[in-house]
Amino acid sequence: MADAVIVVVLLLVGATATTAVAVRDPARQALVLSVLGVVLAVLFTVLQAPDVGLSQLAVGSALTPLLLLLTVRKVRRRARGKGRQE
Amino acid sequence: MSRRVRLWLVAVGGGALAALLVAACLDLPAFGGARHPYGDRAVREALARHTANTVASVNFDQRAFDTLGEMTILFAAVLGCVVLLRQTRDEHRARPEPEPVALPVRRYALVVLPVALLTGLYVVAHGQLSPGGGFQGGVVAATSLHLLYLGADYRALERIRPVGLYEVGDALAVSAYLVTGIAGLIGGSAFLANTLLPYGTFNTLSSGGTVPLLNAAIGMEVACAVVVLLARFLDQAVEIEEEGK
Amino acid sequence: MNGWILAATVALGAGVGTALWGVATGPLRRRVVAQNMSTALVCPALLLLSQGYTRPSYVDLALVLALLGPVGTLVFARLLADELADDPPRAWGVTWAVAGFGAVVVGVVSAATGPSRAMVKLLVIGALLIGGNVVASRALSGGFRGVGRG
Amino acid sequence: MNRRTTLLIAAEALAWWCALAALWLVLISTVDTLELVVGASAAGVAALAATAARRVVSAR
Repeated sequence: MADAVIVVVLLLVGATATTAVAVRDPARQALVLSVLGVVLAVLFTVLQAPDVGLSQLAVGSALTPLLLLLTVRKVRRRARGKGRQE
Repeated sequence: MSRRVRLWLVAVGGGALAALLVAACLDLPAFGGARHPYGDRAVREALARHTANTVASVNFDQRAFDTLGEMTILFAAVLGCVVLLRQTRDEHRARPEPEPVALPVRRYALVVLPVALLTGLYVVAHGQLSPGGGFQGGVVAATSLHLLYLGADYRALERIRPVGLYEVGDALAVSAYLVTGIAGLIGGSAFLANTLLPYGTFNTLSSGGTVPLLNAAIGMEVACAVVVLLARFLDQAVEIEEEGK
Repeated sequence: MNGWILAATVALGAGVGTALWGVATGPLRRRVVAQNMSTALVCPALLLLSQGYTRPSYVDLALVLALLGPVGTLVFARLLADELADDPPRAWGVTWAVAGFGAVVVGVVSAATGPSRAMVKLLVIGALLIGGNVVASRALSGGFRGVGRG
Repeated sequence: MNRRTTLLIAAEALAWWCALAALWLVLISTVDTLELVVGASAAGVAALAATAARRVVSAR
């Protein structure tokens, strides 16, 4: 019974990670990825590893989405620029 | 290679990997057991050096050399990004246009920026006492500065963030880690050995010998590295344009 | 397993499960709101876990999440502003409901802590979390006009 | 920049420093001298950042 929280969070991590793979559009994928980061941080916390959880929170909640979305924006701008030239 | 052969190759490789993983999993110690041979020794060593957070003791004392490797990886990765994402000869910089931002969002960014920066410094400074440490705090502090991009625009961020200074800070922090290691060598024991400083009172800021110093070096390194990395990404996404547009 | 951990389990299972469903399906406006809600639900759950394990230092995780979670939503609001401007989210009901949940959890955990500096820390986390999520919600529904490219 | 604006900026930074130093006292668990010194410097850095950020944003 004491492990119920671990089971619930593990299931959540499994479901979120599968969703992150299944979603195809990079911007929407970044949204799922940021949820995955937060859920992983909870998993590390319930497994009594708060240091790792804190790393995951720091990186996953704001930094990873920012890097991903900036890359998406650059790629889209380039594609738009190319489209205008042709 | 035809599509069929490729699929077979993937199936065989994946199946073998799955079998190996399952075999390894079956041989693992039981989940949540009471016997932790490594944990017991790590905790004993951490307490002997008056470090309240055993993870910090493992990272910056018992395995400080591994952390040097990790730090080098981050340094090299950021260096690679800086080289790859530089402005090439056929690109030019366009001035970013100011973005209209709703007033509550701007006020929130201006208030949370210093609070998040302070929290990052708190996490770095208390790495040997509570969960956290140089890496976590450094990332929080670096992220906090970018609230200025989110709450205002890129030009505002550029004016309080001279990238050159952060590049110098990154290199200085890496050298500070190495110098602390060499100080241990000169002090009569081994590279990065925690024998130089007094271990202090348990559960205070000055406990743990060199652990807080190494933590601070890592915190500065990570904060500067993330700022430089994001600066390159922002430059590419916002300012740099190809010629002929 | 005590009441605190049970409450955290329920919040995570039901709340974050729903948020995951919201973030995985539907139009973009629903997905960004669900992402914001996941932060707003996990942060109180972390406070409950810290209380359940009687480890006051775990509160730092909730502090970092209360600061950086809304920042993550602001990133999406800022960089997806073009797409969101066509179809802005209107989810004030959900926002205030989840903010109320956060306020209740912070209140109960503070009451269990008793008057001390630790309680003030919990209240600061609560204020940062609720303020951050409301502002992030505001930013999603037209906080950035999405015409510039700065 | 005349004396009046300098004075205003100094007052703003001081106000931020007081608020952030109080926040540091809330965050920490045990209070001792070194903790106070580190907290005062950290609050100083954050107060400088806050003042600079507000000036940059309002100067546009």
